[in-house]
Amino acid sequence: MCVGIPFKLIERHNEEGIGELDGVQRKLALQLVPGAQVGDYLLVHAGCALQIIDQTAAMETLEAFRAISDEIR
Amino acid sequence: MCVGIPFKLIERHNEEGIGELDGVQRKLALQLVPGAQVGDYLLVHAGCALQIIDQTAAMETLEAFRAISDEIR
Amino acid sequence: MRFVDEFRSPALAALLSARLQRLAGQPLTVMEFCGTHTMAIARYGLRTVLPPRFRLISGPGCPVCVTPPGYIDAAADLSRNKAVIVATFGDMLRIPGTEGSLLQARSAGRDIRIVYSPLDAVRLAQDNPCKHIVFLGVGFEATAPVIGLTILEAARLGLNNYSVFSALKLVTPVLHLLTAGRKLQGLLCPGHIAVVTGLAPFRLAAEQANLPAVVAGFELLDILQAFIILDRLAEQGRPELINQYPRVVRAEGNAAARAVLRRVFYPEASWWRGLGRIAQAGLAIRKEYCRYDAGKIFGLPAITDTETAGCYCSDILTGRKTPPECVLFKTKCTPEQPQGACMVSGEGACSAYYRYG
Amino acid sequence: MRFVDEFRSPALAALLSARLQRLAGQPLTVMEFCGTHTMAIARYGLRTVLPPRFRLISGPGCPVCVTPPGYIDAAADLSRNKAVIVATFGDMLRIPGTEGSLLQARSAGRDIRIVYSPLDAVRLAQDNPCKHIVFLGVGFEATAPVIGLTILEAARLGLNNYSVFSALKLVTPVLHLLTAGRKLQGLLCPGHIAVVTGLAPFRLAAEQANLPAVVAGFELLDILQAFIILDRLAEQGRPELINQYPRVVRAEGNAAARAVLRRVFYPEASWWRGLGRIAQAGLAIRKEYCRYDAGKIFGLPAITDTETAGCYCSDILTGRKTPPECVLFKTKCTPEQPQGACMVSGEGACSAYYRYG
Amino acid sequence: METISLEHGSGGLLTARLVQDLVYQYFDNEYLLEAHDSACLPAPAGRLAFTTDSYVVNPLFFPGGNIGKLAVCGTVNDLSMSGARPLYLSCGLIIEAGLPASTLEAVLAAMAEAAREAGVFIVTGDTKVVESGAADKLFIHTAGIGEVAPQTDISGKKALPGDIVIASGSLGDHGLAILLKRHHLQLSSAVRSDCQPLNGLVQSMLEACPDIRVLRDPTRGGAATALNEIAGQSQVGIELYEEQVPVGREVRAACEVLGLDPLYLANEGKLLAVVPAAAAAAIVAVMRSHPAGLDGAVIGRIINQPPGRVFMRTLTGGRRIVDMMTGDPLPRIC
Amino acid sequence: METISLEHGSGGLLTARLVQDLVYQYFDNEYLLEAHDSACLPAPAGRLAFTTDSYVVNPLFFPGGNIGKLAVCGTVNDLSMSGARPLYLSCGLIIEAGLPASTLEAVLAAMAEAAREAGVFIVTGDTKVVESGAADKLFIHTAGIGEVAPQTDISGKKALPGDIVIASGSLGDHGLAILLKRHHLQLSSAVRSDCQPLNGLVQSMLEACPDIRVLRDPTRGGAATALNEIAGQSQVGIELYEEQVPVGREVRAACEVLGLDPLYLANEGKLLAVVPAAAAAAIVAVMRSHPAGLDGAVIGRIINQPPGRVFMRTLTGGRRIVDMMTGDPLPRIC
Ligand code: SF4
Ligand code: SF4
Ligand SMILES: [Mg+2]
Ligand SMILES: [Mg+2]
Ligand SMILES: [Mg+2]
Ligand SMILES: [Mg+2]
Ligand SMILES: [Mg+2]
Ligand SMILES: [Mg+2]
Ligand SMILES: [Mg+2]
Ligand SMILES: [Mg+2]
Ligand SMILES: [Mg+2]
Ligand SMILES: [Mg+2]
Repeated sequence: MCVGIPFKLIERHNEEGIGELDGVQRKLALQLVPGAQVGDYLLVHAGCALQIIDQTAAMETLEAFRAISDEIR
Repeated sequence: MCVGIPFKLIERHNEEGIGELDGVQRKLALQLVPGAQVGDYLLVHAGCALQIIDQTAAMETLEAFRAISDEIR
Repeated sequence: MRFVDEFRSPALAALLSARLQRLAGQPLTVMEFCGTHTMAIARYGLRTVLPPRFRLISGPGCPVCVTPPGYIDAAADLSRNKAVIVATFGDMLRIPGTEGSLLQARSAGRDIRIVYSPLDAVRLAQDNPCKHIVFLGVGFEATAPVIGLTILEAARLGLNNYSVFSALKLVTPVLHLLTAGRKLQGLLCPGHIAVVTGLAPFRLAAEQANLPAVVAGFELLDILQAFIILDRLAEQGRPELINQYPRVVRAEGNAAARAVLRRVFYPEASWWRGLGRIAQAGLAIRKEYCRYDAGKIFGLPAITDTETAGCYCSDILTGRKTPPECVLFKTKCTPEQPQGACMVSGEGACSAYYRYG
Repeated sequence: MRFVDEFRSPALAALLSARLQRLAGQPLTVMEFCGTHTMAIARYGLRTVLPPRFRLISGPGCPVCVTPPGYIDAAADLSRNKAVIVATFGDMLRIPGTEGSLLQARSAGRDIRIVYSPLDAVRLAQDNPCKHIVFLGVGFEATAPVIGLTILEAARLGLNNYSVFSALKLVTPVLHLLTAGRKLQGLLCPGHIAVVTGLAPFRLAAEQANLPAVVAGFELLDILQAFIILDRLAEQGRPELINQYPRVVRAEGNAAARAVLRRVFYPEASWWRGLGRIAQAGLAIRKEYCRYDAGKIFGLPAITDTETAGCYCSDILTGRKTPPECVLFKTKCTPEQPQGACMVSGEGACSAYYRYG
Repeated sequence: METISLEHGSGGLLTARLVQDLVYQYFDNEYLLEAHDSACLPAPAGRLAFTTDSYVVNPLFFPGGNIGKLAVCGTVNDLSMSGARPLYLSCGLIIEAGLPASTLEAVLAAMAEAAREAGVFIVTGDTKVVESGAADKLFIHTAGIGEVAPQTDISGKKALPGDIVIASGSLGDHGLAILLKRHHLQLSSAVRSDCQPLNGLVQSMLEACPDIRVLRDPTRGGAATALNEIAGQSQVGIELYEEQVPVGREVRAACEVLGLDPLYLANEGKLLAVVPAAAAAAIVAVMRSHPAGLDGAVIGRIINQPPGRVFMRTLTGGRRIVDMMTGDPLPRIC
Repeated sequence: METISLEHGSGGLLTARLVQDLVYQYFDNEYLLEAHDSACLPAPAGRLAFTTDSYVVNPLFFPGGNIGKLAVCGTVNDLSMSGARPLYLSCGLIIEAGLPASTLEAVLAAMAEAAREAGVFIVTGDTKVVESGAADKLFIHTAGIGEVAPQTDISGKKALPGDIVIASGSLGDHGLAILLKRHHLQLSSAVRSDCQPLNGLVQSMLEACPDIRVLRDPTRGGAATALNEIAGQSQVGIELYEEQVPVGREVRAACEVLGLDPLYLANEGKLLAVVPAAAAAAIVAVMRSHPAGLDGAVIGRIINQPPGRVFMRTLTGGRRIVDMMTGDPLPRIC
C-alpha cells in the first residue's frame, strides 16, 4: 500500500533531516520520529520518516531466516 | 503615405460592399463614398473606399500621356 | 546492515523457498490486503515459486485504485483554474476519471505537478505565492499522517495558498468486509500500515475472521518467511497474529503519527471504487483546518462511485474472483485503457496479473 | 480600364522618360512629401532614369516612421495585459521602441494581430467579447477617417471592448516646415492625402513656398508625368498647383471623410519623431468618444520624442540632407537595427535608399 | 485513438500502435517496414546528396497543400537543387498532445502522396509527442538522400558573367497563400501554394543541358534572397528584367493591396536556374514542356559588377537594388 | 545577438548571420561550408544506413549531457545498431523565439564535440524560429547516414533460440537523470545520463564477431521495450536473469524510492546485443576492454516459447513477464 524505504539519517536540523540510501539523498520530515538520531536508519514513506528501524529486531529476523534454512540443510 | 488601390465594386449592401481586383476580393467600407454603385471602380485604402474613380478623368490623363509621347515621336 | 539487500539474499531465498516446497501441508488460500505486497509478489515471481497448494488472492490494493473516478474528474476540473497548481503523487496521473486521466489533463496544458512528498507541495506553495496549490490527498493510514503534517506545516507558515483535496481512506475498518464469508486460511497484513496503527487492528481482524495472520515486510525474504509462518500457524490450527516485521512495526504503532491524524482529520464514511460507501473508512479535514480543505474552498462535489458494466472489480477487491476470471481482462480492460479499480494502478490486482502474469 | 496596368505601360513609360531626358532645362530639386512616392520612385528605379538635373529629396515619409519610440513602448506595455489584444497595421511591427519592437513583443508570446483594415479590428472585438481590442491608430489624413469610422461603428454596435490608441497625425499643417528655407524648385504632393483634403492645403503650401507643385498619383506614368509638369511649370516660372491625379483627387476632396474626422477627432499638438512637437499636427479623440480612447481607458502616458545621438533624421525629414550623408547610414543604422525614423519603415527615406540604392 | 496523447510518444506500446496503425498504413515500403533503428538501403551509384529541413508552417493546412506535402516537396526539391536524383526520405514528427488523429492522418496521407509523385521512399522515421503548449500542433522534419550523377556539378558558386537566369514559373504563390491564411486579412483569392516536387523537372533540364551552373529553390526569403545568395557565393552581379519576372495575376494584385513585393515571398514548387547563355533557350523549351515548368522564363542575367549584388532593370529601364530580405514580409498600408 | 528572435528564422539576412556566426563556428567541415541546398558527399562503399530522431528533451541540460549531445549520440547510435559506420549527420533546429543565444551556443558546442568524438560530420542543416509559446525552448532533429559493410547483417528479426542477450552496461541512468531533473522530486544523487556514442564499441564487437544477430539501443521505453520489440520481430521468447542485469547502485536506490523499474528507464549510451552463444564470451571480453562497454554483461538468453514474450527469471528462481511499457515511467509512492 505504501512504498517504504530505509534511509540512513546523515544530518538532522530540528524536525528536518537528510537521509541517504546508496548515494541518493533526500530531505526527510522527522516530526513523527522524535527520537531519531544521526546514524539511525529510518523507514521513510513519501519523504517522511514513519519509524526508526530497530537493528536488534532486524538481526533477529535475519537469524530466524537462517534458522529456517538451517532446518532444511 | 497611404497605399491606395483601385477595386471594382461587385456587390453593395448598404454601407458595405465587395471589391475585386484581379481575382482578389475584399469586403469594403463604403461610408465615405455614398454614391458608389456596383460596377464603379473605387480607390481603396485600408479596406475603406476613399473615392469613386472618375473614368473620364482617367481617360484624359492617359490621353495626356499619349500627347506628351506623341510630342517626341 | 542496510536493511535492503540483506533481506533479498538469493541464497537465503532459495533455501526458504526450498523449505516451502518441502512442507507437504493442506491447501492454503491467503489473502494479501496490500497492493505493495501484490506488486512485490509479482515482481519476485513468487507465484511461480510457491507450491500450488498456496493460493493467493488480492485485496483492495492501493488507495489510488479505490479512488472513485468522480474524484479524478473533480481534480481535473480544478486544474482548469489557471490560478491553481494541482500537486500529486505520480500514481494518480494515469487513473481514468470519466473524462480522461490527469495525465491527459496535463498533456492538455494544465499545471499538474508530480511530487515525491506531500511536504514538497507545501514548498511549492511557498515558491508560488500567486498560485494556489491543491494537493490530491490520497492514501491510507501510512500516508495520511504525512498529509496531515502538510496542513500543520502550512498553518505554522501562515500559508493561505495551500490546501488538500482529501480522498484519504482508512483500511483497517474495511478488513472485515474483505474476509467476511470467504474461504481463507490466512491473512498477509500490510507492514507499512501497521507501522502507524500498531498490531491491534490486525489482531482484531484475525480474531474476527478466525484466521492466522502475519504482519509482514516487503522484501523477498520477509514475504517468504510470512508464508512459512502462515503455513505453520494454519497447520497448528492457531488463528493468531504474528509480527514478522518487528524491525519497523511496534505493537503500539507510531503514536506521534496517530496524534497528527486525530488533530487534523476525523473519520467519515467514504466511497471506495468497487466497494461502495463504507462507514468510518475515510478521513475528512476538521473544521479547525477548513481553510486548508480544498473541497470547502473550491466547493468541490461529494465523491461517489460509479461502476463500469461488466467489471468484476468488487469481486476481485473482496477476493471472490481472480482477474483472469473477468471477461474484460486483457480484452477491453488493459493498463492503457483500464475499466476498473484493479487495473488502474500498477499495484492493482488486475494490473499485477496483466504485467507479471 | 482597370486603372493599374494602363498607368504602368512600359512603352509609354519609355516615351515619357525619353521626353524627360531630352528636355534640357534648369536643375530641378523636387521634394516628395510622401513615403509612398519615395517607395514608388525607388521601386521603379526612377532615380537612375531621371536626368541628373532632377534631384529628389524625401519628406517625412510615412505616419509610421514619424511615430515616436515612446508610443511603441506604450503599445508593447499594453500587450502585456492578457485581457488585451493589440491590433495593428503590419507596418508598425518592426519599428523599434526603446525596448524592442512589437514584433519582438509578439515573438515573446503577446497577442498582437495584424489587420489589413481598422474595421477588421472592430470585427475582432465582436468575435472576442472577453478581450479588449486596442487598435494602434497611426495614419495621416487618408487613414484617420477610416479609424474614425471604427469608433462610430463600435458605438453603433454598442461595443465596450474596442478602443483606439491614437497617434494620428495631420500632414498638411507640417508642409510649410518642410519647405521653409529650402532650395527647392518643385513639390510632389501626395495624391492619397489630397483625395480626402482636396487641393486647398497643397495650393496653400505651393503659394507659401512660391513653388510649382503637382498632386500626383503613384503609378509609374503618374510620377513621370508629374515630373514633366513640374519641369514645365518651373521653366515657365509658374508657382502653381496642378492636379495630375484628377481620377481620384477632386478639388474639394472627400467631404464625408472630413466630416468623420471632425465628428470623432480634434486637432492637437503632436510629437513627430525627428521633428519634435508640432502644433495642430495630431488628432485626438473627442470627449464624446472617450470610451473608445485607449489612452484614457488604460491611462497611457503622453508620447514625446527622444532622439538617437548621431541620427540625421530631422535633417532628412526636413529635406536638408540625404541618407548617404549620415555617418550611421549602412553602418550602425540598417533596416534590421534602425536608429532613426527614416530607417524604420520600408517607406522611410533611409530605408528606401538602403534597399533600392 | 481520437487524439494523440503524450503516451503515443513515450516509446512504449502506444507508440508502437501509432506507428503500426497510422504511419505504416501510409508509408508502406519494404525499407521502412523492416522497422530497424536505421533503414538499410542499397548502395547508390555516384555521390550522395544529403539535406534536411524542419517544417513549422502555420496553418497546417492551406490552399494547395499542407505541412505534410510541404515536408516531402521541400526536401525533394533541396536534393534536386544539387542536381541529385532524390531517393529516400526520413520523417520526424513532433506532435503537440491533443492533435486530432484525423489531422495527423491527413498529413501523413499527403506525405505519402507527395512521395509517390516524386518517386521517393520514406524509409525511416521518429515520433515524439510533447505536452500541449510545448509545440504548435505539428512540426515535421524530413531529411533526404539523393544520388548525383558523375557528370553533374551544380553549385551556388558557379554562376559566370554572361550566364542566364531562369525561373521555372510564377513567384510568390506559396508565401501569399500562407500569409492570407495566417493573418486573417479578409482577402479572398484563388491563390494556392505552388508546393510540388521539382525533381522531374530538374532531371529533364539536366538531360537538355548537363552543365547547368546553379539551381536553387527560392523558399523562405523568396527569389530575392535566393538570388542574393547566388550572387554572393559566385561573387557576381545579377540583373533581373522586371517585365519578365513571372508573377501570377492574383498574387500581383494581392501584393499591391498589401504593399508586398512578390520577390520576397516564399515559393515551394519553383526553381531558379543559372545556365550558360547558349543553352538557355533549349532549357526554357524543355521546362515549358514539363508540367512543373509551364511558365518557365528567362528573368535575368549574370553580370560582372558589383559582386554580390542583385539589381532589377525596371519597366522604365531604371535600375534598383534587390536586397536580401530582413524578416518575414508583413502587409503594409503605408 | 543576445536572444534568438523570429527574424533569425525567416530565411533572410539574420538567418544567414545566425548560421555564419554561430553554426559554422562549431560545425566547420568542408561539406557544410559549401552551404548548398544539399550537402554533396563522396559515394560510400557498401549499403547505406539511414535514420532519424527528433529530440525534445526537457530540461535541455541535465547531468551528463544536453539536448545537443543527445541529438548526435542518439542518431549515431541508431546507425550503429544497424551495424553501420556512421558518416554524416544533418541537423535541424526548431528554436522558440527568446532562447538565449548562449544556450544555443552551448548546445551547438556539445553537438560539435559529440560529432568529433563519434567521428561524424554534420554536413547539412536547417534553422527555424517559432513564436514564443509555439515550442519548448529548443527541438533538434538529426538524421544520419552510415555505411554498412557487406558482411554485416544485423536485424531485429535474427534472434534465434539459444542465442545470448548482452547489455553493454548499467541500465536506466539517462532516464533517471532526466526524471530527477524534471519533476523536482528533491532527490539528489550523482546519477548522470550515460549519453555517449556507441559506434566505436559496435565496430570492435563486429570485429570480434561479424555475425552478431541483433543490436538495439534501449532508449525511450528502456530495455524492457527494446527486448519486447526484438522478441516480437524475431518471434522468439527472451529470458533475463535478474541478478545479472546491470543497474547502478544509485539508480537502483532511486528506483526503490520512487517505485520505478530500471528496465523501463531510457538509456542513451547503452546497447543490447543478441549474439550466437559460442561468441558471447569473446564479445563480452571485447566490450569490457572498450571504454563504452566496461560493464558489459550477459543478461539473458533467447528461448523458443512463447514467441514475442520477455520473461525475467527472478532472484527466487521465479519467473515474471516483462511487458512493453505503457506510457512514461512516473514515480509512485504506493
Ligand atoms: S480486468 Fe478490468 S474490468 Fe475486469 S475486474 Fe479487472 S479492472 Fe475490472
Ligand atoms: S541612416 Fe539611420 S541614423 Fe542616419 S538619418 Fe537615416 S534613420 Fe537616422
Ligand atoms: Mg491550473
Ligand atoms: Mg495581451
Ligand atoms: Mg534506437
Ligand atoms: Mg535543406
Ligand atoms: Mg529547403
Ligand atoms: Mg532550398
Ligand atoms: Mg526514434
Ligand atoms: Mg531513429
Ligand atoms: Mg533513436
Ligand atoms: Mg532549410
